[in-house]
Amino acid sequence: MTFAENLIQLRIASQLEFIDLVTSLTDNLSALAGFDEDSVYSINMAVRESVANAVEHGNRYDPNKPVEITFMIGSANLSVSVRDHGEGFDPTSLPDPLDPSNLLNPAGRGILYMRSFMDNIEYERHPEGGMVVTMLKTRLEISGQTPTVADGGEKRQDAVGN
Amino acid sequence: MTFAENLIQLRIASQLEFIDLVTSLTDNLSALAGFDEDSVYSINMAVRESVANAVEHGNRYDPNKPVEITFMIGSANLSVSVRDHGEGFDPTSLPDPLDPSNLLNPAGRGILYMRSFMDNIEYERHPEGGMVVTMLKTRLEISGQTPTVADGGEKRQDAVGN
Amino acid sequence: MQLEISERRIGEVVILDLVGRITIGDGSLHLHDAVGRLLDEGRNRLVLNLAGVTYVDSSGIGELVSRHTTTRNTGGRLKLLNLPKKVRDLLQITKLLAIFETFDDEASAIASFES
Amino acid sequence: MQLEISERRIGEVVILDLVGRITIGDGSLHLHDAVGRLLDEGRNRLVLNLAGVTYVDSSGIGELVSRHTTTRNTGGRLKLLNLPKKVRDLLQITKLLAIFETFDDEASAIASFES
Ligand SMILES: Nc1ncnc2c1ncn2[C@@H]1O[C@H](COP(=O)(O)OP(=O)(O)O)[C@@H](O)[C@H]1O
Ligand SMILES: Nc1ncnc2c1ncn2[C@@H]1O[C@H](COP(=O)(O)OP(=O)(O)O)[C@@H](O)[C@H]1O
Repeated sequence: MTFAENLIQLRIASQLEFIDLVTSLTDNLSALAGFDEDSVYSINMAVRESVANAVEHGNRYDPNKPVEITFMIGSANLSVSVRDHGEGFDPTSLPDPLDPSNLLNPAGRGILYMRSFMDNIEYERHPEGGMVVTMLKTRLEISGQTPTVADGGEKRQDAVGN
Repeated sequence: MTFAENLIQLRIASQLEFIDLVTSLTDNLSALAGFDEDSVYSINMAVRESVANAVEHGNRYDPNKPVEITFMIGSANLSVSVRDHGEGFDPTSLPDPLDPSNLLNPAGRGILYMRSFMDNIEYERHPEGGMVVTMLKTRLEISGQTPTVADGGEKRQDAVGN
Repeated sequence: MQLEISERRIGEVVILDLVGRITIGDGSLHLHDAVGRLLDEGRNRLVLNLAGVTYVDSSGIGELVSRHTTTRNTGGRLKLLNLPKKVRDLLQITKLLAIFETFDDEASAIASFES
Repeated sequence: MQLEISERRIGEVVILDLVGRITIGDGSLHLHDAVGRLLDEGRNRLVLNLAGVTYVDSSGIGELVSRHTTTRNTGGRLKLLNLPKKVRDLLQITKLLAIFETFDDEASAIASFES
């Protein structure tokens, strides 16, 4: 089995109680990847919302369906993808939570928060079923403060640079 | 894909920097599973040693080989298994770290610690290659303090009992 | 407990001091129940003091909105006190700041029910 | 930094105050280097003050053993001061308590080099 040196994958049963485990791991991983406190919070929010959606709307709380979270620590960003095993949905045809007639809806804001807190998010259907959302957060490079772990590209650069 | 409702799996690239991510998740998960502080520490130690072995001796620091950690929250115990993708080894033919002639060895104590801190540990070769160690920690039930998350057996019991 | 809620009554007004996280599952549910119980008792002049709230997700925001609506439907009001910056930002992003009456000091929040 | 090491010299004796974790990777390496540097300078009456050590794994224990041996090989001694319970237990399990000279107060640790 081959794997990428900057990958971390977590797979949980569809239980709300497990979401905090995912976000704690996310916080530790974002810090390790060199993100500042604000970004750690933003990534946490987006991961929480996406995993909650996967459990609630995707897997419909079926505890025998897993949610898979894949983190990829890049030299310039962190990518997080969240996959469920549900029926999928069309993200382009959702009600707009900012439409005045929807403002008082008790739900429907999660994806908007994910978009606001991450630099990019993309939905696609997984070829073997279920939905995958991939979210990207870019790291603002602070000079002299490089992450200890990143993908091969950065490492090779370091090896040359130092 | 089917999954068990009490499962959590983590897969990391073989990097020492990732071990702390595994042990933090382990701590949160042990606490969620209802273990007391001492047991949380014991499980942490055993997980750290087994993952370090998988990275060092199993995958030989090959960052493109993953280590897979599977947690199963049972009604009476927590099971943690750690799998690498190395050549495997024979755990029955290791030098005894307690033998006076080995006392000053700089290494060779990890498995002894794993055995001391867990209630049971078992090694086996994975059919598709690599080594799997499965470790069990039993939860001392404190009356009135049941874990929020456990396997189906316990839940059904609760449903009847309460 | 994710979210601790304690209750103070000042005349007709009930102040709920919230400490912890309002998130999907226990946190949101607890807030839902606490407000529901007060409305059942006919107490509908409510102030949520959010000073001690450390984290809110979309489920928590949804709960604030839905409790705002139910309270209004009884002829009452649910007002927000001491919004932490993160909560204010979440309300801002979803254009909800205009929906809620918010206060930075308790006396003004209480006085606002007089008029 | 996983492990912070600061150095105090009391006569011929060097006390290293360790704060943090001695674990596989950075922690063990840092201890290895700190002792190595002192031995290179010819300073081999060493006391490791472990009061501030919060966590040690088998790699850390291995590092203590190996630095004990290298120090002895130069004719010196490496002694342990203020063992936290968890570290004492780890040494106990692996029958290493008998190998190390351990102390609960600094004055005795220093005085032990006189005899
Ligand atoms: N993983 C998913 N699988 C199926 N449907 C989803 C998924 N994620 C989101 N949705 C749909 O998108 C809608 C909007 O999601 P979101 O903005 O997170 O708000 P909320 O979860 O509060 O409804 C959901 O109500 C649901 O219909
Ligand atoms: N996952 C593994 N794959 C291959 N060999 C292993 C693995 N885990 C342990 N070993 C072997 O068992 C020995 C003892 O392991 P351990 O007691 O943890 O001590 P240490 O790691 O300090 O050598 C190792 O030196 C190694 O030879």
